[in-house]
Amino acid sequence: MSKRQKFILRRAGSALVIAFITITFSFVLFRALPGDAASNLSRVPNMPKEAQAALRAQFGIDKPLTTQYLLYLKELARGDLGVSFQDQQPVLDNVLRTIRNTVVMVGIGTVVAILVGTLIGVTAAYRQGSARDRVITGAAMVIYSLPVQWVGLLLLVWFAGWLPTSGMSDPYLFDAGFLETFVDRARHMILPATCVALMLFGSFALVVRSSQLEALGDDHVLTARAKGYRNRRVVWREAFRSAMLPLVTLSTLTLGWVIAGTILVESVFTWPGIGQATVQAVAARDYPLLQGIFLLVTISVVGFNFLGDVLHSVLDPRVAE
Amino acid sequence: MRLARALLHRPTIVAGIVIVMLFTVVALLAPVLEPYSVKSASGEPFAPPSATHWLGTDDAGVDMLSLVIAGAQNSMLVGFAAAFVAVLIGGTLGIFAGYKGNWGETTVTGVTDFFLVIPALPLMIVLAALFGQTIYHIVLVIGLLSWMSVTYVVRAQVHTLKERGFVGRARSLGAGDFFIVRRHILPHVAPLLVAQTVLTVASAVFFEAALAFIGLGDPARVSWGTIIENAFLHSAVSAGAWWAIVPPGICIALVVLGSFLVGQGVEEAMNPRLGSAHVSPKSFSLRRATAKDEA
Amino acid sequence: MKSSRKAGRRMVVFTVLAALVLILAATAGCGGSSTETSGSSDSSGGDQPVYRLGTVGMGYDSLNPFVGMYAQDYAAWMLMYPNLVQYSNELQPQPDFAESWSTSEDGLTWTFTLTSGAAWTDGKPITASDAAFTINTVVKLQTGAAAALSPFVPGIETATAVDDTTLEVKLAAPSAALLANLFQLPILPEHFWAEYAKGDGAKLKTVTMDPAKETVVASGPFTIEKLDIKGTTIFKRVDTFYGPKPMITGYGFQLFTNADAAIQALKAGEIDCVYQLPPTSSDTLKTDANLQIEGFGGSMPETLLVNDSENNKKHPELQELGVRQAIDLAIDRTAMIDTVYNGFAVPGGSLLLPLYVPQFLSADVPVTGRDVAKANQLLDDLGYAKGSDGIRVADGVEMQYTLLVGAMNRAIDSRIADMLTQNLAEVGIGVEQKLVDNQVPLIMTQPKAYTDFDMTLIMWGLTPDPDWSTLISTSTMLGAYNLTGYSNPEYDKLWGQQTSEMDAAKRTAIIDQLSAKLVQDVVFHPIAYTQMVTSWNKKWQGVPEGGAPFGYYSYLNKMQFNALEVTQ
Amino acid sequence: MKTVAAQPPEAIAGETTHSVLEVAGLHVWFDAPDGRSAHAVRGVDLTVAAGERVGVLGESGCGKTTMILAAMGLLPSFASVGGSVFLDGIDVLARGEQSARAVRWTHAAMVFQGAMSAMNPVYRVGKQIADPMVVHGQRSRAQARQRTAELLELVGLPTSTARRYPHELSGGMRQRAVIAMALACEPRVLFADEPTTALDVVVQAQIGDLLAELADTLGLALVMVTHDIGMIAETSARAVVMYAGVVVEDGPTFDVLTAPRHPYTRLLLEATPVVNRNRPLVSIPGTPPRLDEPISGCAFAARCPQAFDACAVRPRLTGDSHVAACHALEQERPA
Repeated sequence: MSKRQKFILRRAGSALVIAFITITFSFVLFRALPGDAASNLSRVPNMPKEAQAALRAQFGIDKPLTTQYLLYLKELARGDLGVSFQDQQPVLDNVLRTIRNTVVMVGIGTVVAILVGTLIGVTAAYRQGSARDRVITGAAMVIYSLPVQWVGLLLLVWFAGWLPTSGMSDPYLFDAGFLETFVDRARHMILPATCVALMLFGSFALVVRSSQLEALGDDHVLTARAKGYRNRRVVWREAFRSAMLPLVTLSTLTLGWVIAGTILVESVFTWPGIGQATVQAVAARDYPLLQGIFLLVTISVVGFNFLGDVLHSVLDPRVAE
Repeated sequence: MRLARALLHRPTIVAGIVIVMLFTVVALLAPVLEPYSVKSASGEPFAPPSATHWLGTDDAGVDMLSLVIAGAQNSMLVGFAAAFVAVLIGGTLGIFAGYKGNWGETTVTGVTDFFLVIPALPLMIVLAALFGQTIYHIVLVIGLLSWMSVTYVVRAQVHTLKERGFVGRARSLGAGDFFIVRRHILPHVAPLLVAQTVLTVASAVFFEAALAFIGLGDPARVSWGTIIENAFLHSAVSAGAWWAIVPPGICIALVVLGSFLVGQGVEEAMNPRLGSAHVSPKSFSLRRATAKDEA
Repeated sequence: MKSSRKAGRRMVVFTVLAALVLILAATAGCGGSSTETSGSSDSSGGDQPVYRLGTVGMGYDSLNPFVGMYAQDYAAWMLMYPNLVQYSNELQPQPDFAESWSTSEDGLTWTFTLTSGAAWTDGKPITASDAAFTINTVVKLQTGAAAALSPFVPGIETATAVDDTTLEVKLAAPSAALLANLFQLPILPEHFWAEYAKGDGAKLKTVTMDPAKETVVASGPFTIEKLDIKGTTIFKRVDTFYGPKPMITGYGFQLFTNADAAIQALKAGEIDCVYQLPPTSSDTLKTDANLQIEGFGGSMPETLLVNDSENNKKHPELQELGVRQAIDLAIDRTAMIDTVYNGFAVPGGSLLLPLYVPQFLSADVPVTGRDVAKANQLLDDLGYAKGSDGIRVADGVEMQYTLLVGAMNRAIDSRIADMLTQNLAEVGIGVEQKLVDNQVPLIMTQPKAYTDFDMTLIMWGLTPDPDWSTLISTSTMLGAYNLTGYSNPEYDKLWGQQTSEMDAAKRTAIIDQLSAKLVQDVVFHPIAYTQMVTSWNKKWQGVPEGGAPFGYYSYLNKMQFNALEVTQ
Repeated sequence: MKTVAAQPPEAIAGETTHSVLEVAGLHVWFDAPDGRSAHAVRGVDLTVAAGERVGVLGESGCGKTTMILAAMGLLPSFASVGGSVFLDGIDVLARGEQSARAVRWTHAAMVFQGAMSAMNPVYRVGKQIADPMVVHGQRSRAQARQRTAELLELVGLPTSTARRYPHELSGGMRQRAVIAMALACEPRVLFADEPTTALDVVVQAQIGDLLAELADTLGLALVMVTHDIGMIAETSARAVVMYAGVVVEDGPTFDVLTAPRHPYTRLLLEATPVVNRNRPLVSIPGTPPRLDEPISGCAFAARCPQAFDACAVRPRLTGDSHVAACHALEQERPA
């Protein structure tokens, strides 16, 4: 087994441990929430006592905590996250349906943010201290500082009428061809994805700038210059190639924050994703759904961190040491 | 202390501190500064800015300037209190981990890593919904989930302090752990803790606004977050009442920007390697040596 | 040098585009083609386009009748399933699936004659056995899987299909409100639901009502074409519907999470109508020449509830009538309606709607005028003197109360709460607001009945018959919808009388008494009958009152969309 | 891809000995953002013939590294350069970065201080050696790969090294790889900047030997900058001593080390521990002058035990094959 494989295995092991802790943490957290689950579950105020008892039995709330915990683990292992209080459909279905919508929008926003942030960060670092650098860095800092919900609202005002301001697609677009559907989807995507991109771009630009600055000071960059490489090659292939490592880490580490920010973006643009589902689950005290979202989001962050580790080990041969 | 003095020489840090201090002063003097009550209407709903209402009024005719000032009070309170909680936890754990090393460090790093993984805002939402929405709970919830970076930064600093030999020397003179931490570690970590506090203030203000936006703010208090949320709920933007939404957003942005400037400055100060790039668009320049140069 | 730079940029642009195309293609593929039919395919001369509705804040929770609890769900079922009867906008029962009905002498047996020749969307006939199946299933499972529908079958023992068009319903006791209860019960197709209803009926709740996953069997005038509860759910017209057909070929129902997005969509012409708008947005909407804005209804009383139950150990003084009267006198209803509702509300006098006059009530209850001096006098007379902080002390207890504000309607409620706090401060009563989610006022009364709150604000959605509106103050509803803890044997007795009184005039007299009791004992502190602020594109004519399938008016009958047409 | 060579200066063209490096009147200033300027190299003349091995000696900060960086145009943007550098006949400084790039790696290569960081940690060794050949259009990728293997063998590394990452190599191996990298484009001049720091003594000697050997077999001019007198003794035929940005002594290594003519060189040698000589170390009193302030006269005068009035004027290099810049020497000379 190579060092890298060992490294990846070790990381996978620790990711699994963290995932397990998260699962347990979420059990404790949601069993500690106030309000007897049965009174929520019934959602009918004049529910007879025996019916409540039946519900408790059905959801296992009448059993001792350890039994509940084991049951919870068993069901989790089967991919059963319980049933949403609101629509009585499996939580997993609910979460997967909404997370798919989120991933598309956030994915595009993040990719744009990373690309633009990288381009701008590298440019700023290359021209460190110049007027262009100051403008770029200043703008990145200001954008980074703006509350995302506020930015979203301003976008909504400015672009209302030009671009759709809510939803994922025009639901009334019947019998549309692929191109028409595609254009419609893209138009709906622009504002929320831009909002996500704006939210992330600042921190990406600043991190790239600072890690690129550090990389530009590395000795091997001087070597590259001595080799007679053009500056473009030195900047991108030599300096940025090592400066992108923190970027990879940041991209995966801030994922938790991305989802957090998504909650706000989705609220502004009525995007039917995981963020909106979270807000509605909070409002309706839909604990099973909330737990499902929390679990899946956390586990996906763990997964992305692991992915980050793997990527890191691929990009930086030293990591495995 | 030398570090503190070095930090104060950087214009970005000074600018950041000035911004944050300005809002802190506004927050402290809020009751004096508010021109009108924030509990009752003092004008027409959504009245535009005028001589009587400098920033106009909100949907209920409450003076916006008063709201923003009152908002400063609670937003900054949440910011500082949560930052205090976070720095207290993070600082303690960081010093402990850096000073103790070994199992202490492993444990702290493990716990910190775990908390870093958990997405903060979703957990904050769950906890805020669980605890109930008073300002104290919001402070706790934000503080309890914002200490991780402090731990890492402080731990690293304590490590370098240890390497510089203070600790060994002090110990060889028979000093106890508590004494060493208090006399040798804390003073050197203090400027860092201050910088981290300022940074955490910003993220706490940010998080408060996010929670408020989702409807998890303290309903009995005005904060910048609840002002924005309120503007949303009452469709201030469609009503064309930009004054009901722009000021709190700018306040949040300024505080975040201010503390970010501080953070950025501290990073630059602690990382002097930045600024010696081996490649730049401009090449060296040519100059003719003068007789004086040859002298 | 230049060309390589350009190439680099082109690479970046290309990568972004490629990513966009890939991801979009993936989503377009999975969503775009699943809707096979469209409203326009069966277009005939008079067909009108799909009516696109938007709402703010509260949408569907589920369109499965055994799961959904939100008012919007009921409105959708009214347009999807047969009901025995429906109500006119004047609150008169009218035939729907039942063409006529009669009652036996003892009032215990009701016989309905049903429409013949009606068919479900899958072609199967709609018969009395479908109705009997639905009623019997709900009766059988009313404490279990069918609990959500149980309020619509109170007192029913059994239903029998005598033949295809004759349904017999047997009651335990005579009920004047039977039609008012039954009118909300959707009649479900037996051939679809029977297998789910087996045993304890737990499977009933697993039906998704998503045409992409399973057949949706309905009667019309509309049925679900595309289900997206968090986004836009689209209904298409059912051309085999047994009743009068609407002109629109369908309608869509879109949930917006904030009003601004909804308003922008309306202005941009992405939707035709938005309801549940914040009243403050009306001023700007009025300036848009294409839009009409109106407040509809006045059927949802915003009410302050005071926990005057004896279980409220902390504040026994709330049981004093004088205290409740003082609170009522202190409320500045006019100011609230002016600022909070921007005029889209009328002051409220009782929980019983002015609309019940003259059908069920002989006169409306007058609104309590504001009289701070009198309120202070009442409290002074009780000997509750103000303490040093300006808050009165009642028998050693500070009159400092916790006011629960529901999160769901907090845009309005928190404003009302602010003003209440001001109003009550003037009579020496302190109020501290506590934000809770909507269910909490209900939940809190359950395990620790009437112990944990002093006041709450609630917006009621009331039924077309006062039976329910008066029921909620009876002792049988203690621990349930009786949120104030009001308990009065005399009232309970009167309620029993009205519910079994089949003579309309006599019943009116009893309801008058019930109404008087509620006012006299200050059980509720109604603040305002709120209107639904609705705005729509002027090209549409015949917009129903309320503009939308929601709330009080909209689920009265199946005809609400029938007059809708585009005129420009 | 060789650019058209600039017209070589007549002085050189006329001469019989072919010099590959011609530094004349080189000045380097580092301009700080606050307007101050450090004068790091203050008028250096240095001519190196093809195949010649020159060791440049001096304390850190004396400008020796700056001088060789300037020779390849590798100075940062805040540097200003005066004078001229001709490399293989090409005017390096004439058109800034552009002309400098024309000589880099193809005419002159450099072995940097700190083998640890001189290579990019994320690329395989082979790629780092081969890339310049491809970039400069000298070889196809396949040819470059072939040549890489040869180069690795040349510096005494197994050809499999090409597939390793820098961090997988020991310090000595890494420095060999760096040398192989420097030889990739067959330069005429090889600059080596403290090539053996951070290596252990045995490896230091090996690397020094390797460099000397390669210079001889390949006919390379080797300019090695170091503060290690032993290294100079072993590798260089000629020694140049720098102090405060000027050359103070220049001559055959044996002569310079055994019979130093400049007081600074003498003190430097006394301050250096030499293995086979057993005598007390003497440190040079005082500190080198600040470079951001003008220096008039002899820069070493302030520390020089032999300083006298004439030292207020800047001394010139005097002598025949072994030159030094000291007024004391001029006095010694018979008039």
